[in-house]
Amino acid sequence: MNKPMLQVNNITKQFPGVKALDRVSIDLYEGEVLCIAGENGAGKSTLIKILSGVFMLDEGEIILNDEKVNIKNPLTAIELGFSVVYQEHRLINNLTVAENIYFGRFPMKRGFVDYRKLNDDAQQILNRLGMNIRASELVSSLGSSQSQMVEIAKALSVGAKIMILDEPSAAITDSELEKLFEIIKDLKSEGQSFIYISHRLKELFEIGDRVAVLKDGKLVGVEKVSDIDTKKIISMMVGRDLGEVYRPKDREIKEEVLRVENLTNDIVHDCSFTVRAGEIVGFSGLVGSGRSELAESVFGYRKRRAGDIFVDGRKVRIRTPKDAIANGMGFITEDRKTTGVILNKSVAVNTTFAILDKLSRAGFVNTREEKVLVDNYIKKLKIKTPSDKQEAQFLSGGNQQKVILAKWLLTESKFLICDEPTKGIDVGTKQEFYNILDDLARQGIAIMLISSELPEIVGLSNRVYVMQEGRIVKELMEDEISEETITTYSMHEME
Amino acid sequence: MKIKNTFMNLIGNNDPASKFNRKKMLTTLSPVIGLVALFILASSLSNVFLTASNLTNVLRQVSVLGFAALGMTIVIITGNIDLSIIGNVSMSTTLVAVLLQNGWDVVPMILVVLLASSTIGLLNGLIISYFKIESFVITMGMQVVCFGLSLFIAGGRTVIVDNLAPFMLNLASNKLGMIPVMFIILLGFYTVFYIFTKKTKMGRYIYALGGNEEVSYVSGVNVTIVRTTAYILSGLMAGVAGIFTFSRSLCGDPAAGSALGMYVVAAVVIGGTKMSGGRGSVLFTIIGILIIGIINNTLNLVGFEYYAQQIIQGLIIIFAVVISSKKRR
Amino acid sequence: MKIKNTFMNLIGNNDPASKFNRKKMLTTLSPVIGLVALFILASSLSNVFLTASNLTNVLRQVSVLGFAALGMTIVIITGNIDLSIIGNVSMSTTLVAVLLQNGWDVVPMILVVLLASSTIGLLNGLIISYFKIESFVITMGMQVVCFGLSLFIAGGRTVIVDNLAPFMLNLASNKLGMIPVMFIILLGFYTVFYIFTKKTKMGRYIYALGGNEEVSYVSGVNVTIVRTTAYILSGLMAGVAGIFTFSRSLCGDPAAGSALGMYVVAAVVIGGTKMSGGRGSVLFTIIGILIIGIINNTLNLVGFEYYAQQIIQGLIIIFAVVISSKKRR
Amino acid sequence: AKEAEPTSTTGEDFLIGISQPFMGHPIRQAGTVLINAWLEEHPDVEVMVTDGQLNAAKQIADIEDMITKKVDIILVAAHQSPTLVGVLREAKAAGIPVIAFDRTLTDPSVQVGMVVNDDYAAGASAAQLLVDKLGGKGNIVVLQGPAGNTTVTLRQDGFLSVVNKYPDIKIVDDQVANFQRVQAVDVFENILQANPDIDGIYCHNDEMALGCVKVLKDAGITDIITVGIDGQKDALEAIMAGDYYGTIRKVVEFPAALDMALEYLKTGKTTSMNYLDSIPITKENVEQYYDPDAVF
Ligand SMILES: Nc1ncnc2c1ncn2[C@@H]1O[C@H](COP(=O)(O)OP(=O)(O)OP(=O)(O)O)[C@@H](O)[C@H]1O
Ligand SMILES: Nc1ncnc2c1ncn2[C@@H]1O[C@H](COP(=O)(O)OP(=O)(O)OP(=O)(O)O)[C@@H](O)[C@H]1O
Ligand SMILES: [Mg+2]
Ligand SMILES: [Mg+2]
Repeated sequence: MNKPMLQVNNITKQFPGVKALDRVSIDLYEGEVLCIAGENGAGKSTLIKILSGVFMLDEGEIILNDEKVNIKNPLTAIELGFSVVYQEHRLINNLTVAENIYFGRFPMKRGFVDYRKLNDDAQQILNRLGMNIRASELVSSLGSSQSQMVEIAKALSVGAKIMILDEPSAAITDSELEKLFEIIKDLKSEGQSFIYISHRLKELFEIGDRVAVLKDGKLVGVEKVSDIDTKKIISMMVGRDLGEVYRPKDREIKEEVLRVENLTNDIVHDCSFTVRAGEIVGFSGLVGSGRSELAESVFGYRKRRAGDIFVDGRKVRIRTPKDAIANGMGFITEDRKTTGVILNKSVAVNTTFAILDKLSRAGFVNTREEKVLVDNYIKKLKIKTPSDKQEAQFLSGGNQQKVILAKWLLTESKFLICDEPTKGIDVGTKQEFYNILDDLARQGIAIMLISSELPEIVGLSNRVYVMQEGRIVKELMEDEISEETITTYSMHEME
Repeated sequence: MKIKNTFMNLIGNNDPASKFNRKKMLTTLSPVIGLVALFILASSLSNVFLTASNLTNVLRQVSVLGFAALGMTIVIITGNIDLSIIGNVSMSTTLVAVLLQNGWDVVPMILVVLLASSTIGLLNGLIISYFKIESFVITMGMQVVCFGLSLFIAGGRTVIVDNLAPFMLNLASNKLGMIPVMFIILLGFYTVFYIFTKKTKMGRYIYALGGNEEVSYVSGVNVTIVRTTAYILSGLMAGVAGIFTFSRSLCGDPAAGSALGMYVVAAVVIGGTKMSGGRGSVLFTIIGILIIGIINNTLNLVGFEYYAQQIIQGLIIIFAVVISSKKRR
Repeated sequence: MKIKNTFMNLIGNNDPASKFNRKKMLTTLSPVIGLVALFILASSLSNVFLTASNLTNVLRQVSVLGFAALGMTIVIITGNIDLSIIGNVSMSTTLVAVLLQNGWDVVPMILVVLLASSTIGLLNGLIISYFKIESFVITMGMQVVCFGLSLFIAGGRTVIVDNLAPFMLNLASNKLGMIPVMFIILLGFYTVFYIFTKKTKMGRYIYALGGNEEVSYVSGVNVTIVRTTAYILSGLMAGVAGIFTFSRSLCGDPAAGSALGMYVVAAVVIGGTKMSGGRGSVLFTIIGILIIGIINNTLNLVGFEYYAQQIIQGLIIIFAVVISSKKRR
Repeated sequence: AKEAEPTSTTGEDFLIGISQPFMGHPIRQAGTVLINAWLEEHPDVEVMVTDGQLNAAKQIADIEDMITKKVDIILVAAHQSPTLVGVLREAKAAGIPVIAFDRTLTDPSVQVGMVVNDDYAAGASAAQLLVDKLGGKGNIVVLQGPAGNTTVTLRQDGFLSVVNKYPDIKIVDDQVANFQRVQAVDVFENILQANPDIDGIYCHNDEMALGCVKVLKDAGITDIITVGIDGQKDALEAIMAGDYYGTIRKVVEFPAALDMALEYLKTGKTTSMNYLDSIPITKENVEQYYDPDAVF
C-alpha cells in the first residue's frame, strides 16, 4: 500500500440550492475496501455518481493510475474499470436475470447472443451468492431484496478493478451479507479495490480497511478501521454522541388491534398473527421469506385467496389500500420508487399526500396548515432539502425515505405497518425514528415492524414472528428474542 | 419582486429565493419565449399580422382548439391521453345542430350536449381503469365510435339549422372591445381549471396519478375515480368545443372535429406539459394554442406554396417542442 | 413438452418450468384467442368470408399495414412512438411513382426510396435522442413534413406511371398457391425482425431501452444509437410499405399513407405490445394486422351502413385491446 | 410569394383571394397551373391561395385571414358549403365580393357570381350513363367519397334521383372509399367477394373508379360497367383503352373564375352566372376531350 491507484482531488459538485460536494479529496489503494459514511444527504452517492460518469464534476480532478482521467459518461467509467451498484434499484424488469447480469457484455456466438453460455455463467454467479433463483427468470418476478442481490451479482460479474457498492445491504439480511463479504474478501486478495457505503456501521468494521466520513459535502476525515470504533464514527458523522440507541421496552400492552387468520395467496401461506395496542411486533426472515408480501396482503395491496382480518375484534373487508386506511391502517412500504414517493412531486405534496382528506375544506387544500405540518417533519426527521417545494427526485435516497416516514406518521393510524422503514437512513435519524415509534406505541398504536436489520428487530420488538417461505414458523416472546434465536428459526429447515 | 413572486406562484413555484428556481423558471418560461419569437417573426413576415383585426381573428380561431386542448391537458397530466376528443367534438357539433333544428331551446340543448360528451369521457375513464389498459388505443377506438355516432346523428350529411336563436347566431362573432367573447369564455375556463388543478384535493390527485399511480393507490386514493374525473372533464370540454364549433360555422358538420386533428396534443406539449404525466400546467396550454394559431395564420398571410406550408408547419411544431422541452440529463 | 418449450421460446420466455408461465402464456395468447373469435364471427356473418379467394384478399390487404406495423412495433418496444410512418409511406409511394415515371430501373429506385424513408427515421431518432423529448409530437410534426414532401414530390397530383416494368406490375398480384407473394415477403420480414429482436445484441438493447432507459445508459449502452436504429428500421419499413402501396394501385397518391391512419398503432397494441415499452413481440403484431384486416373485410362483406361500420369498428378495436391486455394488479 | 399592399391604391393592383378546399387532388393542382398561367398575363394581379386541408374550420379561418388581409375579392370552392355561410357574410359586410367556383354556396346572396360544376347534375348524368348502358336493369355498387362531405352528398343525391326511377336497378352495396384510389382497391376487392353478380359500378370520382378498374383487370373481369365523375386525363386514357366505361366531365374553373373576378373588380358587374355543363364522356366522344398536354 504505497501509491494510491485512484486519487480524487478537491472535487466540488454544486446542485441548484445545494453544494453536494465541497473540495473532497479521497485516495483508494489497490486491494483495499474504503468505506464511506455520513448522514443522509452528505454527498456519498454524488461522489460515486461522479466516479461512474452519471454526473460531471464542477471542479477538481480524478487521477487513476497516475493519469488524469475525464469521466464524461458511464461508458468511460466502465472502460476505465469501475463497476457500480447504485443505491436506487437499477435493473431492467423486462429482461431475464441473466441478461441483466451481463447487460452490455452479452457473450456472442456467430453474431447472436449465446444464451446457453449467458445463462450458465449467470447461474454460477447466482449460486456463488447463494441465491435460490433461476438465471432465466424475468427480473419483474423478483422481490425487491432479490433484485438487489442480482444487482450485486451484476457488479461482481464484471470483475472490475474498482467496485463501488452504494448501500448494497439496505434490506438484505445477514446471511446474504455474509456471502457478499466472503466474495469481497476473495476478490480483495486478488487485488481488486472496493468503495463501500452503508449506514449499518457494524458492517464497516467487518469489511472495511479505512473509513472516510462526509458531512454536508465536506470530508471530515479518513481513519483506519483498526484505529476507531462506532462511537467515534458517529461523532464524526453527527458531530455529537448519540447515547443509547434503543429505549427500554416497558410499554403498556393493551387490547388486540389486529388479528389475521389463515391468510393465504400465491406467496403467503396460512399466516395467522395478532398485533395489540402499545405493542411493536417484529417480522423476521430471510430475503424472499414473504414478509413484505404478508404486509401487502393485509393492507389490501395484494390479492388474498383466503383468510380473515379483524380490526378491534370486528371482521373487516379489506380489498384495496383505501379499505385498509379507512380501517385505521398505515403502511410504510418497502420500495421507495414504486410505492413510496412520487418522484416529480415536491416534498410537501408527498408528505401530506395521505392526509389530504383531513387537510382540505370544501375540496380545497389548506396550504397554510400544510406548510406547518411539513416544516415540522422536515425539522423532526432532519430532512435535508432546500425547501418543501423541492421535488423528491432531487433528494438523496435516505431523505426520500424520511419523506415516506413523515407521510405515514402524519396519518396517525392506529395500526402502522413499517416495511424496512429505516432503509438507507443514517444513524442519527434512525434513533429519532425509533423514539417516535416507541412514543407511538406508548400512545396505544399497534405496530408491525418488518426489518432485515436484526438489531432493530431485537431492540424494538415486544414479540417477533419468524417467517420462512411464506409461512410463519415461529412466534418469539419478548424474553426469547435475540439475534441468535431469530437466525436459528429463519434458517431452520422445514421438513 | 412582488410581481416575480406572483409569477412564480403562477407557475407553481413558491420558492423564489433559490438559484435552482431561476433555472426552472427559465425552462418553464421557454414556451413563452417561443411565442414571443414567433410573434416577432410573424410581424416581420407580414405587415397585416399586427393589425387589431387580425389579432382578433387569431384569438377567435384558436378558441375551439383551446377548449379541446384544456381537456387534453388534464388527461395528459394524469399520464394518459384522450384521442377521442376529436370524435367527441364532431359528435357534439352535430348534436347541437340536430337539437336546435328540432326546435330545442339553447339551455336544455347545452345541457344535453354536455351530458352526452361527458358520458363519452366517463366511458373512456371506466374502461381504461377497469381493464387497466393503455389509453391510446382505447380512446382511438372511441374516436371512431364517436365519428360513427356523429354520422348517425347527422344522418350522414351536414345539418343545416333554419331559425337560429340570436344567442347561437352571435356566439362566435360577439366581441368585448377587440377580444372575442369566445376567447374570454375560454380564459374563464382556463382560470377555473387552473385553480382546480393547483388548489383542490382532486387536482393534486390528478397530478399525483400522472406522477406515480402506484403511490396514489397505496395511499388510499381511488385511482379509478381520479382518472375518470379527468376523462369526464375532457369529454365536457369536447362538448363545449363542439358548441363553439357549431357557433363558428352555424351548421353541424359530422367531420367537424377532424380539423383539430393533431393540434390538440401538439398544443398541450408545446405548452410544456409532459406526456409522461405529472408535470405541466393548464395555463401554459394557452401559449401552445396561440403558437399553433399564429403559425397557421401567418402561413396564410404570407402565402407560401401549399406544400411548403405543410413542411414549414411541421418544422415549426418540431422546433416549438424542442424549445419547450429541456434536456433531462 | 418439446412443442410447448418451442412455443414458450417463441413468445419470448425461456423458462418453461415456472408456475407463472402458464398464466403468462394465457395472457400472451389472448390476441390469438381474439383472432380466432373474430374469425368465427366473420364466417358466421358472411358465407363468403371463408372462401379461399376472400382469404387471399385479406392477406393482400393487410400486407401494407403489416410492413408499417412491423416498424412501429420496434419503435414501440423502445418505449417511443412513430407517428411519422403514415407520412413516410405517402412520401415513399410518390417517390416510387416519380422515379419510375422518370425511367429509373427497379433496383436503384428501391434503393433510393429506402434511403429516403430511412433518413426520415434517422432524423426522428436523432432529434428525439439529442433533445431528449417525447417522440409523440416530434414524429407528428415529421408526419406533416412528410406529407408536405410527398405533395412536393408528386406535384400535388396522383402520379401516373406509363411503362411499368413487369416486376412492379405484378408485385401485388403474384401468388404462391393461394398466398399472395406480398404476404410471404411480409412473413419473411417478420421472421428476420423476430430473430433480430430476440437473438441479437441490438435487439436486446431495443427491449432494454423500453424497459429502463436509465439502466441502459449507466450500463454503458449508447441509447442514442439504439433508439435511432429503431427509428431507422421503422423508416425503412415505411419505405417498403410505400413500395407495396404503389404496387397495389400502380400510381403515386400523395395521401396514400393516410389510409393506414390509426390502424398501425392499433395493430401493434392489439398484438399485445405495450406502449409503455419493453414488452411485446413483433410476431404478435401479425395477429394484430390480421384482426384489423378481418374487421374491415367483414364490414365490407356484410355491408352495414357506413356510420354503423364506424361504430362497430371502434367497438371491436376497443374490445380487441381489452382482450389482449391483462389486469396488472 | 410576395405580400401585396392591403388595399389597391392606384386602382390598378388587385389582390385576389382563392380559397381551395384541399390541394391534394389533381384538379386543384391543375387549377394552380392554370392560375399561374393567367397571372403571367395579368401582372397587375396577385393572388393569395389557401389550402383548407379538407376541413371546414381551417377554411373558415382561411377566409377570415383573407378578410383581415383585405383582399379585393374572394374566390371560394367550399369544402362544406353550409359551414361557410357565416364567414362569407362577414366578408360581404367587410365589403369584399365573393365568387363561388367549383361548388355552389348554401347562401347565394353573398356571391356576385359563380363558375361552378353542378355536382347534383353530374351524379344524375353518371346515373343515366350507367343505366342506359345496363339497359335499365342490373346490380350496381356505389363507392362514395368522405362521409358527410357536401360534394359527396350532391353526387349521391343526383345519382339516386335517376336510379330510383328504375325499379330493376338494384344497389347491392354502397361503401365509402374516401375519394382515394388505394382505398377503393381494398374496398372493391371485398365487395367483389360478397357480390359476384355485379353489373355496374358508380364511383363518386375517377380516382376511385380507376381503383376499381384495376381490381377488375387483375381479376380478368370484363363485363362490369364502371362509371365515375371528373374526366381526369388518365381516366380518359383508360376509357380510350376500353378499361373504363365512362365519366362525367368536370371543368377546371380557371381561368374563367379569374376572368369573372377581374371583370367584377374593374366594372362592378359580372356577365354570367353559369353552371358548367356536366358532359358524359365515353369511348364514342373521348377523342374530342382528350388532350395529351392537359394539366388535368
Ligand atoms: N440530481 C440532484 N439535483 C439536485 N440536488 C441533488 C441531486 N442529487 C443529489 N442532490 C442533493 O445533493 C446532496 C447530496 O446527495 P447524495 O445523494 O450524494 O447524498 P448521500 O450521502 O448519498 O445520502 P443518502 O445517505 O441519503 O443516500 C443532497 O442534499 C441532495 O438533496
Ligand atoms: N411482483 C412479484 N411477482 C411475482 N413474485 C414476486 C413478486 N414480488 C415478490 N415475489 C416473490 O415473493 C417472494 C418473497 O419476496 P420478497 O423478497 O419481497 O420477500 P420478503 O420476505 O419481503 O423479503 P424482503 O423484505 O427482504 O424483500 C419471492 O419468492 C419473490 O420471488
Ligand atoms: Mg446516497
Ligand atoms: Mg420485503
